[in-house]
Amino acid sequence: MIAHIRIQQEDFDLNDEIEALTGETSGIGAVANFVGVVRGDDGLTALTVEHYPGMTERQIGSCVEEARGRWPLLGITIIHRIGTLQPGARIVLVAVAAAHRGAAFSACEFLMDYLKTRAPFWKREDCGDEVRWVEPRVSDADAAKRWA
Amino acid sequence: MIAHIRIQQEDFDLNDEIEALTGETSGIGAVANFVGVVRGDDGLTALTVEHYPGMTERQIGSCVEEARGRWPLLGITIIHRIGTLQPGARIVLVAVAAAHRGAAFSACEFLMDYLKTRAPFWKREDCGDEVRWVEPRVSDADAAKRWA
Amino acid sequence: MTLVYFAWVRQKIGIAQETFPAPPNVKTVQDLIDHLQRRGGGYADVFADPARLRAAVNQEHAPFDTALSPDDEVAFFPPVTGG
Amino acid sequence: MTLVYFAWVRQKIGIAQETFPAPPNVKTVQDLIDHLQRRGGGYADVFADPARLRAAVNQEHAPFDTALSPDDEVAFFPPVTGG
Repeated sequence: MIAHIRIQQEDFDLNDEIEALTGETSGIGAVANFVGVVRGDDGLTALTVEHYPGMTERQIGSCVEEARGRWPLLGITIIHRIGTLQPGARIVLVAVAAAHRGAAFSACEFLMDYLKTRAPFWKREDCGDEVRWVEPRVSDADAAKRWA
Repeated sequence: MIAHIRIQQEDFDLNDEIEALTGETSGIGAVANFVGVVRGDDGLTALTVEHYPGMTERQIGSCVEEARGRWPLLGITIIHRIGTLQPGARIVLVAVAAAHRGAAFSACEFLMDYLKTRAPFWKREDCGDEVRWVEPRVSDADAAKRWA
Repeated sequence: MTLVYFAWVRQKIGIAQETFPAPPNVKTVQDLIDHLQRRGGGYADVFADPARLRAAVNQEHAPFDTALSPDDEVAFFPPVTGG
Repeated sequence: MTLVYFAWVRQKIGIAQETFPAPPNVKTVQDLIDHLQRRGGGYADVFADPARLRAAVNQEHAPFDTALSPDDEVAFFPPVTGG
């Protein structure tokens, strides 16, 4: 199983990413994807994503290994954008390929929950002149606990 | 909430579909997608999808209504291809937009489970000279029962 | 009454659609199944084992005890396999 | 020892990274927190309430009782908010 992990400023092309995943193996019947989008509510004007280079790839890599041990997966692509993003911009892609949809859906949710609570990213919100660091959501910690 | 339902022979463009979904509302933070792919195992050379025009749209429409009643959703796109498809081709897209990922993931899985067991599509497989109609999977019926 | 057939049901019967002037004793989907089976040929083959079939009345999934009216559109097909 | 800071921890301290020759009494992450807090200024502010902080040692999440070695890379940051 091939895992693609990328941390980048640029946007991603969903068609290309899904084709890259499904072109690799003939047994793929299901691709579950999650696309995170910068919400434009609460007067947000820009969102800046910072990360810990090295640790990010290591933590995402260990989430991927854990997912592979739990479900019969045929491919994983994780892309997380960094830098300054506008409302409506795509911020993260988690795509999981498998023979059947049950494994693909479960692993995609698992990876998002683990990414949210383990990968060292931090978001700073600009709302006009005000700047604030995003606080973690309790619901994200609860979501990750489901898999323990 | 806008729901896009299309039954078509042509392939779909994932970027366009996700942009159409997320461009409509500013509060969207999560898009869960499912892409079904024609599996090329078991010597399959072609898959032909037949449907019941009219009933298909009606049944998918009622699945969408049920999903809207269960989760706070901001947009749904369902595209199902018909006609003859090659192994590796994309056959179905279910994309669900919401403020947060929990609702988007659950509704996407729900819609796939209901689509599989309620929408009047039938698949015929060509494996060289042999032609066979696909039998329903018991696991699909079980998956749909989770939501009852 | 309009009858429509899909997948291997259509293939065995040999037509996709037909107009059916229902006799008075055909009051439910099950009555219709029994009636069609007596036609013989592809009909006998298709309707010999109704457990393999599903029905819809006016484009809604319908159990076999569903009552029928003269203007109904009744469909017979195998369990669905889309998605 | 290399110390690295992220998000508001980095902003308050004013630097992203520094080399730190750990004194012998700094044996755990908690010892390091206590030591840095005594530096005053931005450090005092950041390390006054360790419950708001998380730590990593050599790029793995680390509880505050984790033992430290002279060559370790130790990071301090708020709870992560990616995805």
